[in-house]
Amino acid sequence: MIRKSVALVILAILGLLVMGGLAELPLPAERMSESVTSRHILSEGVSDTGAVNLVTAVLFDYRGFDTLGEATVIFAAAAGVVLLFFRHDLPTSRLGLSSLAKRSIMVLAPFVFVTGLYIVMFGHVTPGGGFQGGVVWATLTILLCIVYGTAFEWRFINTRTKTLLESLGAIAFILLGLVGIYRGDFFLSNIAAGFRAGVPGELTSGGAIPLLNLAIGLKVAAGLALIFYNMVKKDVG
Amino acid sequence: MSHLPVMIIIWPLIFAFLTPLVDMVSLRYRKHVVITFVVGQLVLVGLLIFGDSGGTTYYPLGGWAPEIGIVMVVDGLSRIFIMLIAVGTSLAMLYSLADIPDKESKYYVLFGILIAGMFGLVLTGDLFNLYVFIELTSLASFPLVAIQREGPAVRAGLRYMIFTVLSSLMVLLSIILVYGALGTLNMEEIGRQLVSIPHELRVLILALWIVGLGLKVAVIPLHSWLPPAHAEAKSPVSALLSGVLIKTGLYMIIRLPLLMSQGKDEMMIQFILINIAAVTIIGGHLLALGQRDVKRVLACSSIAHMGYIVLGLGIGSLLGLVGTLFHALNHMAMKSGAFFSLGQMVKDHYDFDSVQGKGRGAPWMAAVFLICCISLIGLPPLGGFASKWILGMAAVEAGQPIYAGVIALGTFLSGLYYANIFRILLNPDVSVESVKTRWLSAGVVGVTGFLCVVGFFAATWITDLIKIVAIGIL
Amino acid sequence: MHESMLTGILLVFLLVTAVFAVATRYVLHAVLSLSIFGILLSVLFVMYQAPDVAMAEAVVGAGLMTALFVVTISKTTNRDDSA
Amino acid sequence: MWGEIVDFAYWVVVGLFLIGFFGVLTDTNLIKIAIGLNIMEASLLLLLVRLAFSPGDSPPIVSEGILNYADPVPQALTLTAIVIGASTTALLLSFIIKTYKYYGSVDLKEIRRMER
Repeated sequence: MIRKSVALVILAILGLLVMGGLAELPLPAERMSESVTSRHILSEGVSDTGAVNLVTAVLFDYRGFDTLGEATVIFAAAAGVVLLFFRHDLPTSRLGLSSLAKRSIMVLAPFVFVTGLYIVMFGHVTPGGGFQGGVVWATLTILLCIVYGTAFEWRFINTRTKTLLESLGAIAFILLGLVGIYRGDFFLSNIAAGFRAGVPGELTSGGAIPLLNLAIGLKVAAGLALIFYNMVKKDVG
Repeated sequence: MSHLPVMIIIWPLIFAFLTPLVDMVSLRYRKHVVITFVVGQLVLVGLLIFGDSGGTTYYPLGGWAPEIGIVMVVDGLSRIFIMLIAVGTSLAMLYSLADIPDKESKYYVLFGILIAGMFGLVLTGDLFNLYVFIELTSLASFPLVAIQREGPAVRAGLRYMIFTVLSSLMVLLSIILVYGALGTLNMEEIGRQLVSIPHELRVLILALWIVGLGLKVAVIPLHSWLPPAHAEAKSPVSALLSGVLIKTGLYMIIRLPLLMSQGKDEMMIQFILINIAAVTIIGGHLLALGQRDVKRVLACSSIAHMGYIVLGLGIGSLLGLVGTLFHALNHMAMKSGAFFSLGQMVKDHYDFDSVQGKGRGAPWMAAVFLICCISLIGLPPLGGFASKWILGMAAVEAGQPIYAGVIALGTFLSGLYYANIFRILLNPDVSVESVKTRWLSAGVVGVTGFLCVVGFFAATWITDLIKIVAIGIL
Repeated sequence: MHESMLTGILLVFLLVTAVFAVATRYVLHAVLSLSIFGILLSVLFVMYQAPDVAMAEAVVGAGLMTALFVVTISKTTNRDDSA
Repeated sequence: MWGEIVDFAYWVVVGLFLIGFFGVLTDTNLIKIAIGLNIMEASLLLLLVRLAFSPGDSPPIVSEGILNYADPVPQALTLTAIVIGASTTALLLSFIIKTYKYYGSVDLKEIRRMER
């Protein structure tokens, strides 16, 4: 009870402060007309990067370094989960669900996979991108894990493969960034480093952005699948 | 244009990403890979710090202008912290080779990510990028705490994690508010425009920063996560967390509020900082006095030392800032050294009953431990004395001699518990067998002992260097 | 008021699910409530013209996070089963 | 003093932040604490997305004939924040599973009793 009242007092003070602060925020429209960043990206974004989806342009070009950091965060989380569940490396179940479920998931799986691929590859044209598509792929392996039992996953897409994919995705991202330095520009330079901008709105537009998306997609999918698999697997340690 | 600033961050990332691949081939290459990495890192950092004239350089990522993309900034302050991080992490990494089994490949992955995160944190000139790196460092450090995978270690890691996530959320909120108010994320631009933010919003932003970062550097009301986390980890990780990681929070405290605030706000912040620091010094030492476990004592003393470091900031003068930075460097050397040498003397249990007489089993390690502890207490002729002396002088010079008294009291208190530890470690009534030390870890321990001594005899030279930097900050 | 009626209603429901998730004594109910919370949030992101974010929140908040939470609950209740 | 808060969404952001925080501060069940942290995180996402939007905007995907777009920068930041939040939660939950393994409970009160 004391704990609750103390918490309420803290929250009341914090709430008053935050509300007072939020009341003084400028309206979005005012800020955007003043913000150099947003104005530049809205007016020049397409010609700068060749990507129609400006959010993707920001994520993979203007602020590509953030995305590298974010990919590394997933990498760290996956590594951390693996480290915590070290030595517990046995499949949980071999049975899975009924054969009807197994058959229907086999029909469904290619579609889910292609959907993921679409979300990844068209990230610079339509909503979506490497991260969202990667999560869809990860969900696919989770579904397989549930329907077929973890033994199936253990045998076919084992931890080794996932670790390999994850590392390769991350390294591909860094290599794509280093191309910029190699071409005499800066780390993670896109169009300036000689990638072709293409016709905005087409799949081949956006210079390195689709490639970066693919790298991130692989990394995210493998990383999240690793996390899930390690969390469900049996504890023998 | 030199690509060094970004290469320093990329290098440990490449190490982290390649380690799993190398381990798939064979675990035998661990030592070669790690040593290559450490040497490469030291070369890169050396080139960055001593390679140019020492002014401020910018590295625009992707070639975008600073206000549009992300920019890396190398200035005096980041150079000092890069040096601190590079030395501290290299030592801990080499020490790990002997202490951590080869099959723990994820340990090295996380270690590499942690290094990259800390470098990124002190180099970036973009506020949101800073947040990403804060999360990167914290996320990589949680599992490292729990590497022993035993109940108390996991629980310490969990507690550390909950507190740190809360602090990151507060920092993130304040970053969002800054963007909401100014529409920019470039830190220099923010420093220039912060005055134009309406008063209440600015107070909120600064309050969230200080509370969030206070949680990170563990000043006293917000410290309770630190002792278990730093004590339950293995020696190299304890050294890394106590010696290096909490200093990154200090970096942010120096970098942001002092730059961002002017006039009345600044006075207020300094008043708050200096008093929190005084409470932290006394409280940290009292906490340490109450512990019955050597590693916990060292962890609690880290709280007190963060107090000394923040005290210098709170004084707000040039000399205070010099003392702060100097003490941060010294504390890295002496606290890492204490954890390293303790780890060589005692292998697993660190409570007072188990460590009886263990110092006599490894006399050389005990000697270095003694040096580090004397430095931590702050007695001449060692580094800790030099920096505490400067902090005391700064307090007197600023007309607040009471805080010099606090420092003296802290020194007295820490003398008490370190004397007690030594009485126990060198207890002649218990028979112990001698402990063998591998040459690599012995070398690492030796280097830290050497750094503690250098801290005193090269004090004037070092402080002169720091002074040049500090003038640039104020 | 800048909000349309629908946005307002969604926001209110968001609050309700959050309160329920924190207040309920049953962890599984809390997790399901959090999953609904995620879906509502992603619909709100669509209303606020952020389709990319909405997609990410839908797959993460409603999908992945729910899965992880459910795994955690199942791993932390029937001990004999998992060992 | 809060008369100027024109937007209901801001109130909801503050509300969610406080609800989550309350859960974190008072609950003893570790999973509930994780849920509280998740709600706090989500409130910040909502704030970021709300900051990017003013009425009449279109999604920031450029096509002809549209003049007003929502601000793409905060939306990109939100995406990054979602990823980071998801990773953090995953790691937190693994820690909780591990804690359960050693203490046989996810309730802080019981864990504390065990430690003694």
